[in-house]
Amino acid sequence: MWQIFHKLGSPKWFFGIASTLMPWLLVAGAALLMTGIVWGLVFAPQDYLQGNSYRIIFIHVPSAFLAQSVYIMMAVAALVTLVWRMKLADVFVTAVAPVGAVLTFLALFTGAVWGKPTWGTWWIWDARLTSMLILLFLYFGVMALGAAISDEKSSARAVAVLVLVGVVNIPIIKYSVEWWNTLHQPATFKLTEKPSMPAEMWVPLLLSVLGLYLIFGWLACLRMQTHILAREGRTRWVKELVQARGN
Amino acid sequence: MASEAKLPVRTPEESVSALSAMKAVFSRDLKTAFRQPQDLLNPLLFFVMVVTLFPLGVSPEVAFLREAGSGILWVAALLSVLLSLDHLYRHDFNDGTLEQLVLQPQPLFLLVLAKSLAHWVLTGLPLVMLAPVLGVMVHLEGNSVAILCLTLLIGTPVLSLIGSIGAALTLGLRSAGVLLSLLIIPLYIPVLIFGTGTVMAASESASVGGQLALMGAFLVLALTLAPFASAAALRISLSNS
Amino acid sequence: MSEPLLQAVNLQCERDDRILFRDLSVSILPGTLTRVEGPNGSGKTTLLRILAGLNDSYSGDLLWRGRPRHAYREEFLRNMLYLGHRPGIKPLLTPMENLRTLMAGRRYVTDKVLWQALEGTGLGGFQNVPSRNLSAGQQRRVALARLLVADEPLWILDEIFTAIDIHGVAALERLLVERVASGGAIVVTTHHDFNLPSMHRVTLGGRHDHGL
Amino acid sequence: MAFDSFSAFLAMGGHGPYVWACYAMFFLLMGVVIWWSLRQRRVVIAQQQRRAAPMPSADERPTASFTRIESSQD
Repeated sequence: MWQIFHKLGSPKWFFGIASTLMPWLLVAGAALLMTGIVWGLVFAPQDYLQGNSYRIIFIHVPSAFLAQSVYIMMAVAALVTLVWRMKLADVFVTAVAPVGAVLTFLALFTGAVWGKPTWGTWWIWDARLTSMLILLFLYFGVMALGAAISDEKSSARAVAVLVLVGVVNIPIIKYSVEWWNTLHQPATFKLTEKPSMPAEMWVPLLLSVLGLYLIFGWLACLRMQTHILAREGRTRWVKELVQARGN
Repeated sequence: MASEAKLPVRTPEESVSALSAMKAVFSRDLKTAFRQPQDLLNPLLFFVMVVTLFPLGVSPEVAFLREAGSGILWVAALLSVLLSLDHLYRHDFNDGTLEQLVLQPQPLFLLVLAKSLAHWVLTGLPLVMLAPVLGVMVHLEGNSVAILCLTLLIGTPVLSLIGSIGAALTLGLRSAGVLLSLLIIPLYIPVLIFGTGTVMAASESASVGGQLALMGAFLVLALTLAPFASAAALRISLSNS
Repeated sequence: MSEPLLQAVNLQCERDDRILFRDLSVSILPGTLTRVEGPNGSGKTTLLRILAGLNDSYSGDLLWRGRPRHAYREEFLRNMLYLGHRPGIKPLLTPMENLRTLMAGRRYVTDKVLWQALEGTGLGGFQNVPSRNLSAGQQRRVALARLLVADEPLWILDEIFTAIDIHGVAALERLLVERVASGGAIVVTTHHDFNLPSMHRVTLGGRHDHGL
Repeated sequence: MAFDSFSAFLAMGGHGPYVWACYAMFFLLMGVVIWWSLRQRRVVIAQQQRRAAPMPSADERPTASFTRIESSQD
């Protein structure tokens, strides 16, 4: 058991696996995402309430979905870092945070642009938008702390503590923002997810969510490999690998 | 070569109790703070000045101030706690007393808890005591002022406890002050929301028992979890120095 | 031969992409003095901080009396006294107050004993003067006063001779020798020429290469 | 096919600017992240290749002599 765990944690082993996995992730992810988007943009029927503006959903929902699950993944990795000191876990946290921040920003941006034709305003202090904004702040905090500590290992551990503190706070933040929202404005702008979304709409949506997940997986592998190369520069296998690339 | 004489190895039971170690940390922090009273006064002055900015900067109308007053006071209190956090561990770090604190044969999170409590007594508590005066100046009504003070009383220890994590994480970094705010402000949002929300509900003469209980729950959660996170963060920061 | 108090096994530490030392194994026995040597930047302070439990970014094992140290943290800390570069003295407090708080988390010592300890380091008459009015050497002496009342069998002392005058250095050396003779274990770093016949040496930098 | 013509597709029933702005931003930012990650990787590899040249070991580290450098000041 421990052997497997340590093997899983070995950067060299991961590097190899990632290298074989990455082309598949990229090709499958891009194919799924493009299928989902083209289907959603061109073939899916118009929404009878919102018209064509709803087509933003095919990127908005995947971004928002990933933005949140990336933070959860980071929190799991952070826990593994602090408890078992697995090398790969802390590489994951630092490598992936900027991607999470970009996805959160995209979710906010597409949400705002979607809001203009739907609600007539770019921004409302709606519970979902507000908690997404705070999630973006959390990502910024993680990135800022990571950048401020020069030593990679201490940086990773400090970031892990922060991510965990953040993840404990996320449900509290979400709950309090919702409560605050009901206090301040009665639910006039409630965007209800229509329970019966026709299959022509949710299938492409599902495809693009899956596609973006895979693309994220590819990006995560790529960025983790970069961080490993930077960090393990002294080991023989990295030296050989780097030399091989140079020639 | 090694001499045969041997010194007894002590067991941890031969140290003083954790409680008296906490007391020592607490009273030392109070003592040092009172030897430099200006540092104690600064957050309070900041608090008063930020509150003054709103009537001058937005509107001195009674209606606006009554509406926004609780929010203004809460934001000002939050900012002045934030301002004072940078000192929480920095002096101790620079003069080496923090190393000795970490090396005490005691559970570190309890010592950290004692430090956070001292920080609250030195910054949060004075803010709470000053709040009624400022509450009257922003035209809050009697009942609202009382509720405001109550929310501050429950909420400011949470600010100190959570802030201690940020202070420990940014220890010894360049531009730690700004970074600290970046890390901590998102975590302060729930306390702020419930603090002001409770006062608002009270001004609309709704019952606030539930909200106060929730704030109490925040406090309990912060008391139980934050010291562990701060202790872990302190160890990491010291490893890095 | 008595059992070692603290053992480091295959210790490795890298900082900012540089290996400070690797495969370092040290046993610290009661009744010995171990001097950690090496040029500036070779990791002496880092090694001492690792041994003291302040720095945990290392790989390898640390054993306290033959058992993993992290499982016996409080026992280890109770039996270890560390004095670092930074003396751990609050400038706003008097030497007496400083010494009292430094001891407070460890064991109960009467004020009378602490007073005498400060006198013993040459601070008689300064006990109740705010420490910020003392010189750098005097501030260090406040920290050193702990050595006069310490019951910890293991001392880890980083550059304790810094800023101490000649007489002070001689007296301090005598103190260390006596402590070793009575069974204490001491680890020191110092640039000052300090030699004991039975001294153990750990040399950093030079013996260990920087690459694989 | 939900649209009659290509221009109708571009117009999106009047919501074109919103929809296309979103998609443009999405692809732009994802592109930037991917480009940046690839570049970072190249930079790191180049860095490691340079570092593969051996550093002076501690033995051959130059010793400090602290002799003053004489430079004439007119």
